[in-house]
Amino acid sequence: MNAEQLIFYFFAALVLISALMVVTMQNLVRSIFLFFVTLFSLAALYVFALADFIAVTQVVIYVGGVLVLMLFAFMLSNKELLNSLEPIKRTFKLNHLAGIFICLSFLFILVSLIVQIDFSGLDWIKSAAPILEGDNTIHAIGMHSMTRYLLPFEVLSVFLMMALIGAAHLARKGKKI
Amino acid sequence: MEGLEFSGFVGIISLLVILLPLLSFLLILAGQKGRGADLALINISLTFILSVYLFSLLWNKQPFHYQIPWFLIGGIEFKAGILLNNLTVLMMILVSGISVLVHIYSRIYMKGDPNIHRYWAYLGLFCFSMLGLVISDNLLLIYLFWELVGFSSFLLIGFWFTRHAASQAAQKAFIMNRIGDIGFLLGIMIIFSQFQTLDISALFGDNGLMKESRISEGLWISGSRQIPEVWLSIAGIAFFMGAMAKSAQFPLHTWLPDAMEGPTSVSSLIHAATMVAAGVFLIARVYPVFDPFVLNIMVCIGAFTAFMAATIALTQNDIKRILAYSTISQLGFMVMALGIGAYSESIFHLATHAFFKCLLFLAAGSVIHQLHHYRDKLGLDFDCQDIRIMGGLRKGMPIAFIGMCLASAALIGLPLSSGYLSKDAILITAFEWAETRNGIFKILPYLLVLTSWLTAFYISRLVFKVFLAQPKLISREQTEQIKDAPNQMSYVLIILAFFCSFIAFSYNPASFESSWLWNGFSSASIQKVNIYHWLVPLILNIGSLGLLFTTYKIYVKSDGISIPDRNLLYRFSKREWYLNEIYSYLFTVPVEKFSRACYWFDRNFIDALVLKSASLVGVLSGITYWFDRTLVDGLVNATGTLAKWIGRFSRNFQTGKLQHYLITMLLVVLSFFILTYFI
Amino acid sequence: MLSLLIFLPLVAALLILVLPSRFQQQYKYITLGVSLIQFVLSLFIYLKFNSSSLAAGISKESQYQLVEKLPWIRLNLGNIGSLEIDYFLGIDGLSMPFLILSALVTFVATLASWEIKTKLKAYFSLFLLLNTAVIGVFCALDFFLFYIFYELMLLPLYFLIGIWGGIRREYAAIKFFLYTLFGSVFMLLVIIGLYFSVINPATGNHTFNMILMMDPANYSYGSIFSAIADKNLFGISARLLAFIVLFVAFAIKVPIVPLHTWLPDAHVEAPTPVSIILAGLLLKVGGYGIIRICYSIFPDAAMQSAWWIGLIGVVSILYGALNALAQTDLKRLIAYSSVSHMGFVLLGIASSTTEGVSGAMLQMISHGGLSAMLFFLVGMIYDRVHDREIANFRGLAEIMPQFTAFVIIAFFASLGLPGFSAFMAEAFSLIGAFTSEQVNGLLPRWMAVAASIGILLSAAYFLWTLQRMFFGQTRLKGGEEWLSKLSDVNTREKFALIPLAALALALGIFPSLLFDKMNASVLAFVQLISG
Amino acid sequence: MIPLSHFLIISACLFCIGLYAVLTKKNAIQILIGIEFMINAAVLNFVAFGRYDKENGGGQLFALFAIVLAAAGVAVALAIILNVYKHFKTIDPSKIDKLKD
Repeated sequence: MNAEQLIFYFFAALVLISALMVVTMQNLVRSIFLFFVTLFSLAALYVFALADFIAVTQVVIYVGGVLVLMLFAFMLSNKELLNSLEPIKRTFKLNHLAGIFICLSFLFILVSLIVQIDFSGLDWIKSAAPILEGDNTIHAIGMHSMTRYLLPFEVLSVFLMMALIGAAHLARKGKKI
Repeated sequence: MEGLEFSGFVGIISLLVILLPLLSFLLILAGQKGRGADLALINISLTFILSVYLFSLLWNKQPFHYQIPWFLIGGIEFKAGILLNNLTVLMMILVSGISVLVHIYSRIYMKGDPNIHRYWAYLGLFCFSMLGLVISDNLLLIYLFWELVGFSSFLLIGFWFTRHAASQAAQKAFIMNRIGDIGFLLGIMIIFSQFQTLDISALFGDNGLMKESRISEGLWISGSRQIPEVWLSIAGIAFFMGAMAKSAQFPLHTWLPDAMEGPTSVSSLIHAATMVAAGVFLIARVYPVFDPFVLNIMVCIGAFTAFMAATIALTQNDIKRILAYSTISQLGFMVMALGIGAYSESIFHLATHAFFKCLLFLAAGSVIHQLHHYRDKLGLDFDCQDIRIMGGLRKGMPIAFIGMCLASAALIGLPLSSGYLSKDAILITAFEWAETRNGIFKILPYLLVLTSWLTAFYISRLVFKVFLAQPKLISREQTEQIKDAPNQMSYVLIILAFFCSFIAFSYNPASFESSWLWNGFSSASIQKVNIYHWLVPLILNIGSLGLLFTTYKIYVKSDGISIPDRNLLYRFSKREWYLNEIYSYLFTVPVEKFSRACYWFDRNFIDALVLKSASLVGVLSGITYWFDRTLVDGLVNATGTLAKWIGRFSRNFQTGKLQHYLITMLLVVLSFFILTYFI
Repeated sequence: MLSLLIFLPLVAALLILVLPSRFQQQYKYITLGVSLIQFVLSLFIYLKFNSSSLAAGISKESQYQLVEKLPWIRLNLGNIGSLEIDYFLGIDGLSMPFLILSALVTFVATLASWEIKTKLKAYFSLFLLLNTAVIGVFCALDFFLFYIFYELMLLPLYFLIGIWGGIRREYAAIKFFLYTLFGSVFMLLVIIGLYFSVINPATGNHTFNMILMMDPANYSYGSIFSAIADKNLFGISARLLAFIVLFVAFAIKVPIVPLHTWLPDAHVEAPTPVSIILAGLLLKVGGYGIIRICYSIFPDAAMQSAWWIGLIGVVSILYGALNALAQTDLKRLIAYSSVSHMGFVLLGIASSTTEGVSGAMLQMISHGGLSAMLFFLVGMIYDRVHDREIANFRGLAEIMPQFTAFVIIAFFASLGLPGFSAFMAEAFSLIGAFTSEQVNGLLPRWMAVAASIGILLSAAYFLWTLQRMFFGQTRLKGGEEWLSKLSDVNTREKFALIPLAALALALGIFPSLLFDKMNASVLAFVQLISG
Repeated sequence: MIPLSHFLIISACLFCIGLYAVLTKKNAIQILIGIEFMINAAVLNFVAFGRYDKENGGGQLFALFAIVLAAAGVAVALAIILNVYKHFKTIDPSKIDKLKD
């Protein structure tokens, strides 16, 4: 096992553990902060998949956008919301059982499928030339987004604006919907 | 034609004889309360006169028989009728005569009783039923009157019904008699099933069915009917049982002493002179039915009863109880006489006994009556019937004393008395009869002799203690204040005293064979043994006189009871052989307990069984209902319920909770996956 | 005539229902009037009754008297033939005495109804309905009609006990109802079986006619109850089984030991008039049914089971008497004495001799009158102080002398004092039972001997009661209060008691009053069953 | 070089964790976080498969799009949650069951 693999599995483990902690944590604030860790480590995993730009974007959008949005939106405007969430009983309800059951079965199904399928034997993967470590992916992304994927790009930008306007509208105080 | 008229005439008279007392009974009950005494006396006197007339017409003549149809049952016609023969007319005159005397006596004796009209009415009923019993020609009719006699005796014993002892005694008397009646009824059943008739003259007449019937090969055959021979004996025993109860023979005698709870006049009429003689009368009437076996039983029971009653009488202190046991004893003589076949002697004794025992009772009654008055006058408190407190009454009550002495003489059988004739006749015949027997029967006459001596003892004890001995509780001066009863009562005593002498029955004081009464009945054919005819009376009288003298010594001269007190024999006699206790222990209590047990059984077993089965049905129906509700009805409901359940189940999915919807959705996806990839 | 007798009370009942409640004090007079008319009518029937042997009745339809026969239900049932139910009434020597008894007992019961104070309209209409049913039972000659009347009796009785009864009335009413229904349900099965077995020779249809059922020739060959075919059912002869079923149905009414336990409860809980009717008439329906139906239709089976019936009779006599001896409640005592006395009826019938059957008939009539009288007397005490415990009374003779006189008459008459009807009846039942072995060999002699012990026991319990309640010093549980309430017999009560006492006395002294009228029928009956 | 299947397994695990949060959490924000996990799992897959699509660059580009969409979604979702809280005074989805009849 070389260093690359070692680091990969370390981050992978970090992702899974922190994610598990996020979902099992009762304290919302702590789980939100642990959420950072997960997102960071995921970004690290993207790097291992040779997607540097995606990793950076991940950090920028999630850490800089989503998380800040979450924290600030609630911490600043709705303190009582967080307080009311404190006393949640640690009960193991049927709901949890069903959830766990479903999750585990999905995990089982997915993992067994992944194990069964020989990805490297797939035709398109076999024939494709993979991205190599020295390739400039950012350049390629830029080229592709302006040419080949222009329409999705534009749709996305419009959608993004609609979402922002909608969110702002919804979050307005005082008026009823 | 003349015969017809004659029979109609006699029939009407005899009907009148029995109906007149009934008339007085009905009239008094219907409201003639004030004139009860007169009515009763007039009626009974008329009855007596008519009886005397009938007696004069029919004594030693052809028996008179008159019948009318009574009812028809199946092919058999029952007839009611009148049968008058020597026995009947004698009994008639005896009953009505003594009744007249007792009626007269009772006018004074019962004076002042608030319910006196009932007394007269009951006496009327008694006379009616007794006379009816005497003249009936039919066993069913006899039975009818037989029980009516018991019924009127019940009423009279219980006359003072507010006294517990009296009502108890009445009940006892009736039930004891009922036991006998069952026997009588059984006898009737047997006779009827054998002969299909209950007519006495047809059954027991000279050429009656009884004589015609024969016994062969263990069967008793009459005409087309036959029955095992043993039933003949049973019939005899059954009839004898009836007689035993009425005539107070052992073991059915215990009611008679208790019956003394009734008024003394009643005791004298019913329980001494007439009713108790009905048993003897019945035996005499159905005499042909008894086979030798039953006759032997009769002899034994008669002799034993005579002896037993005499021993009990020795120690009693109640004046009436002594007389009651004396009666039982004398009845024992009569029954025994019938048993040995001394039919005429027995009837003879019945007649003489009726008079002298009546006299004894009435004299005792007047003593009690006078003592009662004396007690009430002075406000003292003592038992008027206890001979221990009496004494020295001779001075004040000479008539009662003389009457009592005469009657006692007759009872003992001293010469010149009527008892001498009849009782010695029985004893002589008994000895003659024993000649032809052996074993236990040999000693029976001696037992009777012993009994006679005992009789002498106890009756003289009574007389001496009451009239001659030193007064115990009251001083001699006071005793002399107790005078004889009022004249009416005394006259009665005098008349009766006359009948205690031999004159009324025979011109020859020494020989019973010269008595008109004895000759009136066909004599049994017993080998005559002359030696007994003088030896037996001699021995008897010597013994009796000796005893009289001893008693006089003991009770008058030595002024005290010198016989050993409270030894076993004494107590045995005093407590009347413990028979009441034995009966209570053997019959009354077990029957009562058994009846309780039966009732318990009825409640807790039969009824419970019914209830249990009812509740079982209840449980069953419950099960069925459950089955019906859950299964049959359930099937119908099940479809509905299923739909409902499905609805309710699927409604659960629409909880409105997003996560539930999601879970459901994912479950579906999951199952899709599983179906696709793993199955 | 008979219809008039039967439906007169029904009309009166309708009248009472129609009359407004304003007149409710008059209802009892209406009822009384009806029962008087009935009594007069029945007396008329009695006097006109033909007692010659040509009018004996029993198994010959032409010999019945006052016959009314109308086709009632005629239904063509296709293959099965046509349904033939007649409205068929008639009387013979065995049913005529019951008509008089019914009228008399109803009369007395009406007089006893004076003490009923609540729901008069319902009471009297049910009472009259009951009367109709009882008389109907005694007159009906069509089995279907008989059954209708028989069941019709139950209904009013159930309500009369259940509504106007004592403390445990519902229990008693239901017990009575179930007991009787139990019997009659099985009876219905036998009726249907008989219907399909018997053919009316005149029309060729199946029929419910009882008289035709008595003739073995009318049974179609191969039918279930045919005497010739003698079919088996559950391993025993079908006829015997049917006999037993019918016998049990009627014996419950009689009642016999061990089917008697409804009787004490029903009698004790029922109001006085209903007790009178129960004891006076209902029990007689049982005895009448046994004679008219069980014995007449199944004589062969009756002969087979005579020994058992006799035994049941003897057991009833002794067992009832012993139970009566143990009672502390006066009414219960009398109820058990009824069991004992009705045992003689059974014994007499079982003997199948003229004496026995006559005795049984006389016993039924006599007991009808006497038990009515006894219950009336108990009712009098109960109405005055609402207590019946024997131990609570003592020395009644002193405060109620006339009442005591009536009690003495009733008690002594019941215990079989000669001169009263019960004696004749019991004596002849016993004589019949005793003779039986010689005449037809049905009953052993010991039965008669054992039964006669019952007479002794009856004397014991009646006298004991008399001694405990009426003699001795007066001592009452209720003290002064009772003393003032316990008034002597009044005129109304005398009117009720005197006829009953007179009946007992008259039949006791002149049994020919009854025997003459029924002798021919009894002879015919005995000939039928032994022949 | 890390094999593709390892990425996929990690992504599957992450997806399931996210799913678990969505299914069981009683807090809308945590559910939102769960959704983010699932989106991230998808993004990871895009990225992992994107290695073999050098020519078109579809994997990376759509990962980018997805991230942006997720961010927009979060903004809208948060606004909705706020409103829900205002309306129901709770953000527990199991208590908001107005969808039930």
